[in-house]
Amino acid sequence: MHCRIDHEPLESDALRSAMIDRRAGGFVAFEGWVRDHNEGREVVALHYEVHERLAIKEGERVLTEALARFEILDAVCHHRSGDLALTEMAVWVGVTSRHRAAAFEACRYIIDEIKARLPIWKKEFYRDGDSGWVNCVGCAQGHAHHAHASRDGQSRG
Amino acid sequence: MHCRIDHEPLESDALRSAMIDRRAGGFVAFEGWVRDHNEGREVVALHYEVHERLAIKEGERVLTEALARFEILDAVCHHRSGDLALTEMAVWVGVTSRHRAAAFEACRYIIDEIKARLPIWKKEFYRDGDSGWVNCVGCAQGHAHHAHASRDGQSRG
Amino acid sequence: MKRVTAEYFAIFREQAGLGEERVESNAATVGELFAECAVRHGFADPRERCKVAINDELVAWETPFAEGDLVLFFPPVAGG
Amino acid sequence: MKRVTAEYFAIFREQAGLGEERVESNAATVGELFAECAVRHGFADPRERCKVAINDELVAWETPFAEGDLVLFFPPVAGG
Repeated sequence: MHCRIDHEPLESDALRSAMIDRRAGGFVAFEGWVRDHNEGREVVALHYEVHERLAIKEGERVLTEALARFEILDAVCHHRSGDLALTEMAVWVGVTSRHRAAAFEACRYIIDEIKARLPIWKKEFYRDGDSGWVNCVGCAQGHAHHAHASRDGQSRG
Repeated sequence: MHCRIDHEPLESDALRSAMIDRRAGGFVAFEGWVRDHNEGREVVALHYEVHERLAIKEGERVLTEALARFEILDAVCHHRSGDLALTEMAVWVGVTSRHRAAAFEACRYIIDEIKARLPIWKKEFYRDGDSGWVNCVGCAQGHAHHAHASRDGQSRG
Repeated sequence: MKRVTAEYFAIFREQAGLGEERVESNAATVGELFAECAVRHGFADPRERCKVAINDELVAWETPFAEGDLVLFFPPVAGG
Repeated sequence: MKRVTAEYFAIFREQAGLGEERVESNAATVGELFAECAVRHGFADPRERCKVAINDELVAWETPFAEGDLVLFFPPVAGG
Protein backbone atom coordinates (compact mmCIF):
# COMPACT_ATOMS: atom_id res chain seq x y z
CA MET A 1 0.00 0.00 0.00
CA HIS A 2 1.38 3.39 -0.89
CA CYS A 3 0.47 6.76 -2.35
CA ARG A 4 3.04 8.76 -4.28
CA ILE A 5 3.25 12.11 -6.07
CA ASP A 6 5.20 11.88 -9.32
CA HIS A 7 6.97 14.61 -11.26
CA GLU A 8 7.64 12.46 -14.31
CA PRO A 9 5.16 10.65 -16.60
CA LEU A 10 3.39 7.72 -14.96
CA GLU A 11 4.20 4.33 -16.50
CA SER A 12 1.20 2.07 -16.03
CA ASP A 13 3.07 -1.08 -17.00
CA ALA A 14 5.68 -0.70 -14.27
CA LEU A 15 3.01 0.24 -11.72
CA ARG A 16 0.91 -2.77 -12.65
CA SER A 17 3.80 -5.24 -12.68
CA ALA A 18 4.84 -4.18 -9.18
CA MET A 19 1.45 -5.41 -7.91
CA ILE A 20 1.64 -8.96 -9.27
CA ASP A 21 0.64 -11.38 -6.50
CA ARG A 22 0.11 -15.15 -6.72
CA ARG A 23 -2.94 -14.86 -4.47
CA ALA A 24 -4.65 -12.31 -6.76
CA GLY A 25 -7.33 -13.38 -9.24
CA GLY A 26 -8.38 -9.87 -10.15
CA PHE A 27 -6.65 -6.56 -10.82
CA VAL A 28 -8.52 -3.32 -11.49
CA ALA A 29 -6.76 -0.14 -12.58
CA PHE A 30 -8.16 3.35 -13.01
CA GLU A 31 -6.25 5.92 -15.03
CA GLY A 32 -7.26 9.57 -15.23
CA TRP A 33 -6.18 11.09 -18.56
CA VAL A 34 -5.98 14.73 -19.62
CA ARG A 35 -8.90 15.17 -21.99
CA ASP A 36 -9.40 17.86 -24.59
CA HIS A 37 -12.62 19.30 -23.19
CA ASN A 38 -14.04 20.29 -19.83
CA GLU A 39 -17.44 21.86 -19.26
CA GLY A 40 -17.71 22.84 -22.90
CA ARG A 41 -14.27 24.47 -23.18
CA GLU A 42 -11.41 23.20 -25.31
CA VAL A 43 -8.47 22.24 -23.09
CA VAL A 44 -4.88 22.18 -24.43
CA ALA A 45 -2.87 21.45 -21.27
CA LEU A 46 -3.10 21.07 -17.49
CA HIS A 47 -1.03 22.07 -14.52
CA TYR A 48 -1.32 20.21 -11.20
CA GLU A 49 -0.24 21.83 -7.96
CA VAL A 50 0.13 19.44 -5.02
CA HIS A 51 0.86 19.84 -1.32
CA GLU A 52 2.93 16.70 -1.30
CA ARG A 53 3.27 15.80 2.35
CA LEU A 54 -0.43 16.21 3.06
CA ALA A 55 -1.48 14.61 -0.23
CA ILE A 56 0.56 11.49 0.54
CA LYS A 57 -0.69 11.37 4.12
CA GLU A 58 -4.35 11.75 3.07
CA GLY A 59 -3.89 9.38 0.12
CA GLU A 60 -2.52 6.65 2.37
CA ARG A 61 -5.43 7.24 4.76
CA VAL A 62 -7.79 6.59 1.82
CA LEU A 63 -5.91 3.41 0.86
CA THR A 64 -5.97 2.19 4.47
CA GLU A 65 -9.73 2.77 4.56
CA ALA A 66 -10.13 0.77 1.34
CA LEU A 67 -8.05 -2.11 2.71
CA ALA A 68 -10.24 -2.21 5.82
CA ARG A 69 -13.55 -1.88 3.99
CA PHE A 70 -13.10 -4.21 1.00
CA GLU A 71 -11.72 -7.75 0.60
CA ILE A 72 -8.64 -6.66 -1.32
CA LEU A 73 -4.99 -7.66 -1.21
CA ASP A 74 -3.28 -4.38 -2.06
CA ALA A 75 -4.02 -0.85 -3.27
CA VAL A 76 -1.67 1.76 -4.74
CA CYS A 77 -2.18 5.32 -5.96
CA HIS A 78 0.12 7.62 -7.93
CA HIS A 79 -0.75 11.23 -8.82
CA ARG A 80 1.15 13.55 -11.09
CA SER A 81 2.34 17.03 -10.21
CA GLY A 82 3.38 19.71 -12.72
CA ASP A 83 2.55 20.28 -16.38
CA LEU A 84 0.65 17.65 -18.39
CA ALA A 85 -0.20 17.43 -22.07
CA LEU A 86 -3.38 16.01 -23.59
CA THR A 87 -3.80 12.23 -23.10
CA GLU A 88 -1.13 12.16 -20.37
CA MET A 89 -1.96 10.21 -17.25
CA ALA A 90 -2.77 12.39 -14.23
CA VAL A 91 -3.61 9.66 -11.75
CA TRP A 92 -3.25 5.88 -11.47
CA VAL A 93 -5.04 3.65 -8.97
CA GLY A 94 -4.40 -0.10 -8.90
CA VAL A 95 -6.13 -2.70 -6.71
CA THR A 96 -5.58 -6.46 -6.44
CA SER A 97 -8.02 -8.92 -4.90
CA ARG A 98 -8.82 -12.60 -4.79
CA HIS A 99 -12.24 -11.96 -6.38
CA ARG A 100 -13.01 -9.19 -8.81
CA ALA A 101 -16.02 -7.52 -7.21
CA ALA A 102 -13.97 -6.17 -4.30
CA ALA A 103 -11.28 -4.79 -6.59
CA PHE A 104 -13.85 -2.84 -8.62
CA GLU A 105 -15.53 -1.43 -5.53
CA ALA A 106 -12.27 -0.50 -3.82
CA CYS A 107 -10.80 1.13 -6.93
CA ARG A 108 -13.92 3.24 -7.37
CA TYR A 109 -13.91 4.21 -3.70
CA ILE A 110 -10.23 5.19 -3.81
CA ILE A 111 -10.44 7.42 -6.89
CA ASP A 112 -13.61 9.12 -5.60
CA GLU A 113 -11.96 9.89 -2.26
CA ILE A 114 -8.63 10.89 -3.83
CA LYS A 115 -10.39 13.46 -5.98
CA ALA A 116 -12.45 14.82 -3.10
CA ARG A 117 -9.89 14.86 -0.30
CA LEU A 118 -6.29 15.26 -1.47
CA PRO A 119 -4.77 18.78 -1.52
CA ILE A 120 -4.31 18.81 -5.28
CA TRP A 121 -5.35 21.65 -7.59
CA LYS A 122 -5.82 21.55 -11.33
CA LYS A 123 -5.36 24.53 -13.62
CA GLU A 124 -6.73 24.16 -17.13
CA PHE A 125 -5.27 26.02 -20.10
CA TYR A 126 -7.77 26.61 -22.89
CA ARG A 127 -7.47 26.87 -26.65
CA ASP A 128 -8.43 30.57 -26.50
CA GLY A 129 -5.43 31.41 -24.28
CA ASP A 130 -7.52 31.64 -21.13
CA SER A 131 -6.90 29.51 -18.03
CA GLY A 132 -8.68 28.60 -14.83
CA TRP A 133 -8.44 26.61 -11.61
CA VAL A 134 -11.03 23.82 -11.70
CA ASN A 135 -13.77 24.00 -9.01
CA CYS A 136 -12.71 27.50 -7.90
CA VAL A 137 -14.69 30.73 -7.98
CA GLY A 138 -13.60 33.93 -9.70
CA CYS A 139 -10.29 32.63 -10.90
CA ALA A 140 -7.60 35.27 -11.26
CA GLN A 141 -10.02 38.12 -11.76
CA GLY A 142 -10.30 41.56 -10.17
CA HIS A 143 -7.41 42.93 -8.16
CA ALA A 144 -5.38 39.76 -8.33
CA HIS A 145 -5.44 39.78 -12.11
CA HIS A 146 -2.06 41.39 -12.60
CA ALA A 147 -0.19 39.34 -10.04
CA HIS A 148 -1.59 36.26 -11.71
CA ALA A 149 -0.88 37.36 -15.24
CA SER A 150 2.69 38.27 -14.43
CA ARG A 151 3.27 35.00 -12.65
CA ASP A 152 2.58 32.56 -15.45
CA GLY A 153 1.68 34.57 -18.50
CA GLN A 154 -1.92 33.37 -18.51
CA SER A 155 -5.07 35.17 -17.49
CA ARG A 156 -8.76 34.52 -17.61
CA GLY A 157 -9.77 37.46 -19.54
CA MET B 1 -14.51 -2.07 -30.14
CA HIS B 2 -13.20 -5.58 -30.53
CA CYS B 3 -12.89 -8.93 -28.78
CA ARG B 4 -9.90 -11.17 -29.49
CA ILE B 5 -8.64 -14.59 -28.42
CA ASP B 6 -4.89 -14.63 -27.89
CA HIS B 7 -2.48 -17.56 -27.94
CA GLU B 8 0.48 -15.58 -26.63
CA PRO B 9 0.84 -13.66 -23.33
CA LEU B 10 -1.33 -10.53 -23.10
CA GLU B 11 0.63 -7.28 -22.87
CA SER B 12 -1.45 -4.80 -20.93
CA ASP B 13 0.72 -1.83 -21.87
CA ALA B 14 0.19 -2.28 -25.60
CA LEU B 15 -3.53 -2.93 -25.12
CA ARG B 16 -3.90 0.19 -22.98
CA SER B 17 -1.89 2.42 -25.30
CA ALA B 18 -4.04 1.42 -28.27
CA MET B 19 -7.05 2.94 -26.48
CA ILE B 20 -5.61 6.43 -25.90
CA ASP B 21 -8.20 8.99 -26.94
CA ARG B 22 -8.10 12.78 -26.54
CA ARG B 23 -11.76 12.80 -25.55
CA ALA B 24 -11.25 10.30 -22.71
CA GLY B 25 -10.91 11.47 -19.11
CA GLY B 26 -11.14 8.02 -17.59
CA PHE B 27 -9.77 4.58 -18.39
CA VAL B 28 -10.64 1.47 -16.40
CA ALA B 29 -8.94 -1.88 -16.97
CA PHE B 30 -9.74 -5.26 -15.49
CA GLU B 31 -7.17 -8.04 -15.61
CA GLY B 32 -7.90 -11.61 -14.58
CA TRP B 33 -4.78 -13.32 -13.27
CA VAL B 34 -4.10 -17.01 -12.63
CA ARG B 35 -4.10 -17.32 -8.85
CA ASP B 36 -2.59 -20.05 -6.74
CA HIS B 37 -5.80 -21.22 -5.07
CA ASN B 38 -9.38 -21.97 -6.03
CA GLU B 39 -12.05 -23.26 -3.67
CA GLY B 40 -9.46 -24.35 -1.15
CA ARG B 41 -7.23 -26.24 -3.61
CA GLU B 42 -3.69 -25.26 -4.52
CA VAL B 43 -3.49 -24.45 -8.24
CA VAL B 44 -0.21 -24.70 -10.18
CA ALA B 45 -1.36 -24.00 -13.77
CA LEU B 46 -4.40 -23.46 -15.99
CA HIS B 47 -5.49 -24.51 -19.44
CA TYR B 48 -8.10 -22.52 -21.36
CA GLU B 49 -10.05 -24.10 -24.19
CA VAL B 50 -11.94 -21.63 -26.40
CA HIS B 51 -14.40 -21.96 -29.28
CA GLU B 52 -12.88 -18.99 -31.00
CA ARG B 53 -15.45 -17.97 -33.61
CA LEU B 54 -18.33 -18.09 -31.16
CA ALA B 55 -16.33 -16.54 -28.33
CA ILE B 56 -15.42 -13.55 -30.49
CA LYS B 57 -18.98 -13.20 -31.77
CA GLU B 58 -20.47 -13.35 -28.27
CA GLY B 59 -17.72 -11.13 -26.85
CA GLU B 60 -18.41 -8.42 -29.42
CA ARG B 61 -22.12 -8.73 -28.64
CA VAL B 62 -21.27 -8.00 -24.99
CA LEU B 63 -19.13 -5.00 -25.95
CA THR B 64 -21.87 -3.65 -28.21
CA GLU B 65 -24.34 -3.94 -25.34
CA ALA B 66 -21.95 -2.03 -23.07
CA LEU B 67 -21.49 0.74 -25.64
CA ALA B 68 -25.27 1.12 -25.90
CA ARG B 69 -25.94 0.94 -22.18
CA PHE B 70 -23.16 3.14 -20.72
CA GLU B 71 -21.74 6.55 -21.66
CA ILE B 72 -18.40 5.18 -22.82
CA LEU B 73 -16.11 5.89 -25.76
CA ASP B 74 -14.63 2.47 -26.45
CA ALA B 75 -14.41 -1.04 -24.99
CA VAL B 76 -12.00 -3.86 -25.80
CA CYS B 77 -11.63 -7.41 -24.52
CA HIS B 78 -8.83 -9.95 -24.97
CA HIS B 79 -8.94 -13.51 -23.60
CA ARG B 80 -6.15 -16.07 -23.56
CA SER B 81 -6.35 -19.58 -24.94
CA GLY B 82 -3.96 -22.41 -24.07
CA ASP B 83 -1.67 -23.05 -21.09
CA LEU B 84 -1.12 -20.37 -18.45
CA ALA B 85 1.22 -20.23 -15.48
CA LEU B 86 0.54 -18.62 -12.10
CA THR B 87 0.16 -14.80 -12.23
CA GLU B 88 -0.28 -14.82 -16.03
CA MET B 89 -3.08 -12.70 -17.41
CA ALA B 90 -6.09 -14.71 -18.60
CA VAL B 91 -8.34 -11.84 -19.61
CA TRP B 92 -8.05 -8.09 -20.17
CA VAL B 93 -10.95 -5.65 -20.44
CA GLY B 94 -10.33 -1.96 -21.13
CA VAL B 95 -12.92 0.84 -21.25
CA THR B 96 -12.51 4.55 -21.98
CA SER B 97 -15.05 7.25 -21.13
CA ARG B 98 -15.35 10.99 -20.69
CA HIS B 99 -16.32 10.52 -17.03
CA ARG B 100 -15.10 7.74 -14.80
CA ALA B 101 -18.36 6.36 -13.43
CA ALA B 102 -19.45 4.97 -16.78
CA ALA B 103 -16.07 3.31 -17.38
CA PHE B 104 -16.25 1.49 -14.04
CA GLU B 105 -19.80 0.31 -14.63
CA ALA B 106 -19.17 -0.80 -18.21
CA CYS B 107 -15.95 -2.64 -17.33
CA ARG B 108 -17.71 -4.52 -14.56
CA TYR B 109 -20.62 -5.36 -16.85
CA ILE B 110 -18.31 -6.62 -19.59
CA ILE B 111 -16.22 -8.93 -17.42
CA ASP B 112 -19.32 -10.35 -15.71
CA GLU B 113 -20.95 -11.12 -19.07
CA ILE B 114 -17.71 -12.42 -20.63
CA LYS B 115 -17.35 -14.92 -17.81
CA ALA B 116 -20.96 -16.03 -17.99
CA ARG B 117 -21.53 -16.18 -21.73
CA LEU B 118 -18.40 -16.88 -23.78
CA PRO B 119 -17.68 -20.49 -24.81
CA ILE B 120 -14.46 -20.70 -22.80
CA TRP B 121 -13.54 -23.53 -20.45
CA LYS B 122 -10.92 -23.53 -17.73
CA LYS B 123 -9.07 -26.61 -16.54
CA GLU B 124 -7.18 -26.27 -13.29
CA PHE B 125 -4.10 -28.32 -12.47
CA TYR B 126 -3.54 -28.84 -8.76
CA ARG B 127 -0.46 -29.27 -6.61
CA ASP B 128 -1.46 -32.86 -5.80
CA GLY B 129 -1.37 -33.87 -9.50
CA ASP B 130 -5.14 -33.83 -9.87
CA SER B 131 -6.98 -31.62 -12.37
CA GLY B 132 -10.52 -30.47 -13.04
CA TRP B 133 -12.72 -28.39 -15.34
CA VAL B 134 -14.06 -25.43 -13.37
CA ASN B 135 -17.87 -25.33 -12.92
CA CYS B 136 -18.31 -28.86 -14.32
CA VAL B 137 -19.72 -31.95 -12.62
CA GLY B 138 -17.93 -35.27 -12.21
CA CYS B 139 -14.86 -34.29 -14.13
CA ALA B 140 -13.11 -37.16 -15.89
CA GLN B 141 -14.50 -39.86 -13.65
CA GLY B 142 -16.14 -43.18 -14.41
CA HIS B 143 -15.92 -44.64 -17.89
CA ALA B 144 -14.17 -41.59 -19.33
CA HIS B 145 -11.38 -41.85 -16.79
CA HIS B 146 -8.97 -43.79 -19.02
CA ALA B 147 -9.49 -41.72 -22.13
CA HIS B 148 -8.90 -38.63 -20.04
CA ALA B 149 -5.91 -40.00 -18.19
CA SER B 150 -4.24 -41.11 -21.38
CA ARG B 151 -4.97 -37.81 -23.04
CA ASP B 152 -3.08 -35.47 -20.77
CA GLY B 153 -1.55 -37.53 -18.00
CA GLN B 154 -3.82 -35.98 -15.38
CA SER B 155 -6.76 -37.48 -13.59
CA ARG B 156 -9.01 -36.52 -10.74
CA GLY B 157 -8.38 -39.83 -8.95
CA MET C 1 -33.90 -40.42 -38.76
CA LYS C 2 -31.50 -37.49 -39.29
CA ARG C 3 -27.74 -37.63 -39.48
CA VAL C 4 -25.74 -34.78 -37.91
CA THR C 5 -22.25 -34.18 -36.63
CA ALA C 6 -22.08 -33.65 -32.86
CA GLU C 7 -19.08 -31.75 -31.54
CA TYR C 8 -17.98 -31.88 -27.89
CA PHE C 9 -15.85 -29.44 -25.90
CA ALA C 10 -13.78 -29.46 -22.72
CA ILE C 11 -15.17 -31.97 -20.18
CA PHE C 12 -17.68 -33.34 -22.73
CA ARG C 13 -14.83 -34.10 -25.13
CA GLU C 14 -12.93 -35.84 -22.35
CA GLN C 15 -15.96 -37.79 -21.11
CA ALA C 16 -16.90 -38.86 -24.66
CA GLY C 17 -13.27 -39.64 -25.45
CA LEU C 18 -13.68 -37.88 -28.81
CA GLY C 19 -14.12 -34.36 -30.14
CA GLU C 20 -16.83 -35.10 -32.67
CA GLU C 21 -18.91 -37.95 -33.99
CA ARG C 22 -21.54 -38.72 -36.64
CA VAL C 23 -24.89 -39.24 -34.92
CA GLU C 24 -28.18 -40.69 -36.23
CA SER C 25 -31.22 -39.70 -34.22
CA ASN C 26 -35.01 -39.44 -34.26
CA ALA C 27 -34.84 -36.56 -31.77
CA ALA C 28 -36.97 -33.53 -32.66
CA THR C 29 -34.85 -30.86 -30.98
CA VAL C 30 -31.20 -30.30 -30.06
CA GLY C 31 -32.29 -30.66 -26.43
CA GLU C 32 -33.51 -34.21 -27.08
CA LEU C 33 -30.37 -34.94 -29.07
CA PHE C 34 -28.27 -33.73 -26.13
CA ALA C 35 -30.16 -36.04 -23.77
CA GLU C 36 -29.30 -39.03 -26.00
CA CYS C 37 -25.62 -38.06 -26.22
CA ALA C 38 -25.47 -37.38 -22.46
CA VAL C 39 -26.74 -40.87 -21.64
CA ARG C 40 -24.37 -42.52 -24.10
CA HIS C 41 -21.27 -40.66 -22.85
CA GLY C 42 -22.15 -40.08 -19.20
CA PHE C 43 -22.33 -36.28 -19.32
CA ALA C 44 -23.29 -35.23 -15.79
CA ASP C 45 -23.74 -31.46 -16.11
CA PRO C 46 -27.39 -30.33 -15.97
CA ARG C 47 -28.68 -29.02 -19.31
CA GLU C 48 -29.59 -25.61 -17.84
CA ARG C 49 -25.93 -24.94 -17.22
CA CYS C 50 -24.85 -26.06 -20.72
CA LYS C 51 -25.26 -24.43 -24.14
CA VAL C 52 -25.87 -25.64 -27.66
CA ALA C 53 -25.07 -24.16 -31.07
CA ILE C 54 -26.11 -25.19 -34.57
CA ASN C 55 -23.59 -24.33 -37.27
CA ASP C 56 -21.80 -21.80 -35.03
CA GLU C 57 -24.91 -19.99 -33.82
CA LEU C 58 -26.08 -20.39 -30.21
CA VAL C 59 -29.69 -21.64 -30.12
CA ALA C 60 -32.34 -22.60 -27.56
CA TRP C 61 -32.65 -26.24 -26.48
CA GLU C 62 -36.10 -26.40 -28.16
CA THR C 63 -34.65 -25.68 -31.59
CA PRO C 64 -35.11 -28.43 -34.22
CA PHE C 65 -32.10 -29.52 -36.27
CA ALA C 66 -31.74 -30.58 -39.88
CA GLU C 67 -29.96 -33.37 -41.71
CA GLY C 68 -26.30 -32.50 -42.04
CA ASP C 69 -26.21 -29.89 -39.26
CA LEU C 70 -23.14 -29.39 -37.08
CA VAL C 71 -24.39 -29.42 -33.48
CA LEU C 72 -22.00 -28.10 -30.81
CA PHE C 73 -22.48 -29.11 -27.17
CA PHE C 74 -20.89 -26.75 -24.63
CA PRO C 75 -20.46 -27.73 -20.98
CA PRO C 76 -20.70 -24.98 -18.31
CA VAL C 77 -18.37 -22.15 -19.28
CA ALA C 78 -15.66 -20.67 -17.05
CA GLY C 79 -13.93 -17.80 -18.80
CA GLY C 80 -11.85 -15.13 -17.10
CA MET D 1 -2.63 39.19 19.20
CA LYS D 2 -0.93 36.10 17.77
CA ARG D 3 1.58 35.95 14.95
CA VAL D 4 1.40 33.05 12.53
CA THR D 5 2.54 32.23 9.01
CA ALA D 6 -0.34 31.85 6.52
CA GLU D 7 0.38 29.78 3.43
CA TYR D 8 -1.74 30.00 0.27
CA PHE D 9 -2.15 27.49 -2.56
CA ALA D 10 -3.31 27.47 -6.16
CA ILE D 11 -5.96 30.17 -6.76
CA PHE D 12 -5.46 31.60 -3.27
CA ARG D 13 -1.76 32.06 -3.96
CA GLU D 14 -2.58 33.78 -7.25
CA GLN D 15 -5.30 35.98 -5.75
CA ALA D 16 -3.06 36.97 -2.82
CA GLY D 17 -0.11 37.47 -5.15
CA LEU D 18 2.08 35.60 -2.67
CA GLY D 19 2.60 32.08 -1.37
CA GLU D 20 2.92 32.92 2.30
CA GLU D 21 2.87 35.86 4.66
CA ARG D 22 3.32 36.71 8.33
CA VAL D 23 -0.07 37.55 9.83
CA GLU D 24 -0.99 39.16 13.16
CA SER D 25 -4.53 38.48 14.30
CA ASN D 26 -6.89 38.47 17.25
CA ALA D 27 -8.93 35.69 15.65
CA ALA D 28 -9.80 32.81 17.99
CA THR D 29 -9.99 30.06 15.37
CA VAL D 30 -8.47 29.26 11.99
CA GLY D 31 -11.93 29.86 10.52
CA GLU D 32 -11.93 33.44 11.78
CA LEU D 33 -8.36 33.87 10.56
CA PHE D 34 -9.41 32.62 7.12
CA ALA D 35 -12.27 35.15 7.03
CA GLU D 36 -9.78 37.97 7.67
CA CYS D 37 -7.37 36.75 4.98
CA ALA D 38 -10.25 36.19 2.51
CA VAL D 39 -11.44 39.79 2.88
CA ARG D 40 -7.91 41.17 2.54
CA HIS D 41 -7.08 39.15 -0.60
CA GLY D 42 -10.51 38.77 -2.20
CA PHE D 43 -10.81 34.98 -1.87
CA ALA D 44 -14.24 34.14 -3.31
CA ASP D 45 -14.55 30.40 -2.63
CA PRO D 46 -17.01 29.54 0.16
CA ARG D 47 -15.34 28.19 3.28
CA GLU D 48 -17.30 24.92 3.18
CA ARG D 49 -15.50 24.01 -0.02
CA CYS D 50 -12.04 24.93 1.30
CA LYS D 51 -9.77 23.22 3.82
CA VAL D 52 -7.33 24.34 6.47
CA ALA D 53 -4.31 22.68 8.04
CA ILE D 54 -2.14 23.64 11.00
CA ASN D 55 1.46 22.50 10.78
CA ASP D 56 0.67 19.93 8.06
CA GLU D 57 -2.37 18.41 9.78
CA LEU D 58 -5.87 19.02 8.41
CA VAL D 59 -8.09 20.53 11.11
CA ALA D 60 -11.68 21.77 11.53
CA TRP D 61 -12.44 25.45 10.99
CA GLU D 62 -13.29 25.79 14.71
CA THR D 63 -9.76 24.85 15.75
CA PRO D 64 -7.80 27.53 17.67
CA PHE D 65 -4.25 28.31 16.60
CA ALA D 66 -1.15 29.22 18.55
CA GLU D 67 1.59 31.81 18.24
CA GLY D 68 4.09 30.65 15.61
CA ASP D 69 1.79 28.14 13.89
CA LEU D 70 1.99 27.52 10.15
CA VAL D 71 -1.60 27.77 8.85
CA LEU D 72 -2.28 26.38 5.36
CA PHE D 73 -5.33 27.57 3.40
CA PHE D 74 -6.49 25.21 0.65
CA PRO D 75 -8.99 26.30 -2.02
CA PRO D 76 -11.40 23.67 -3.41
CA VAL D 77 -9.40 20.63 -4.52
CA ALA D 78 -9.53 19.05 -7.97
CA GLY D 79 -7.28 16.01 -8.13
CA GLY D 80 -7.53 13.27 -10.71
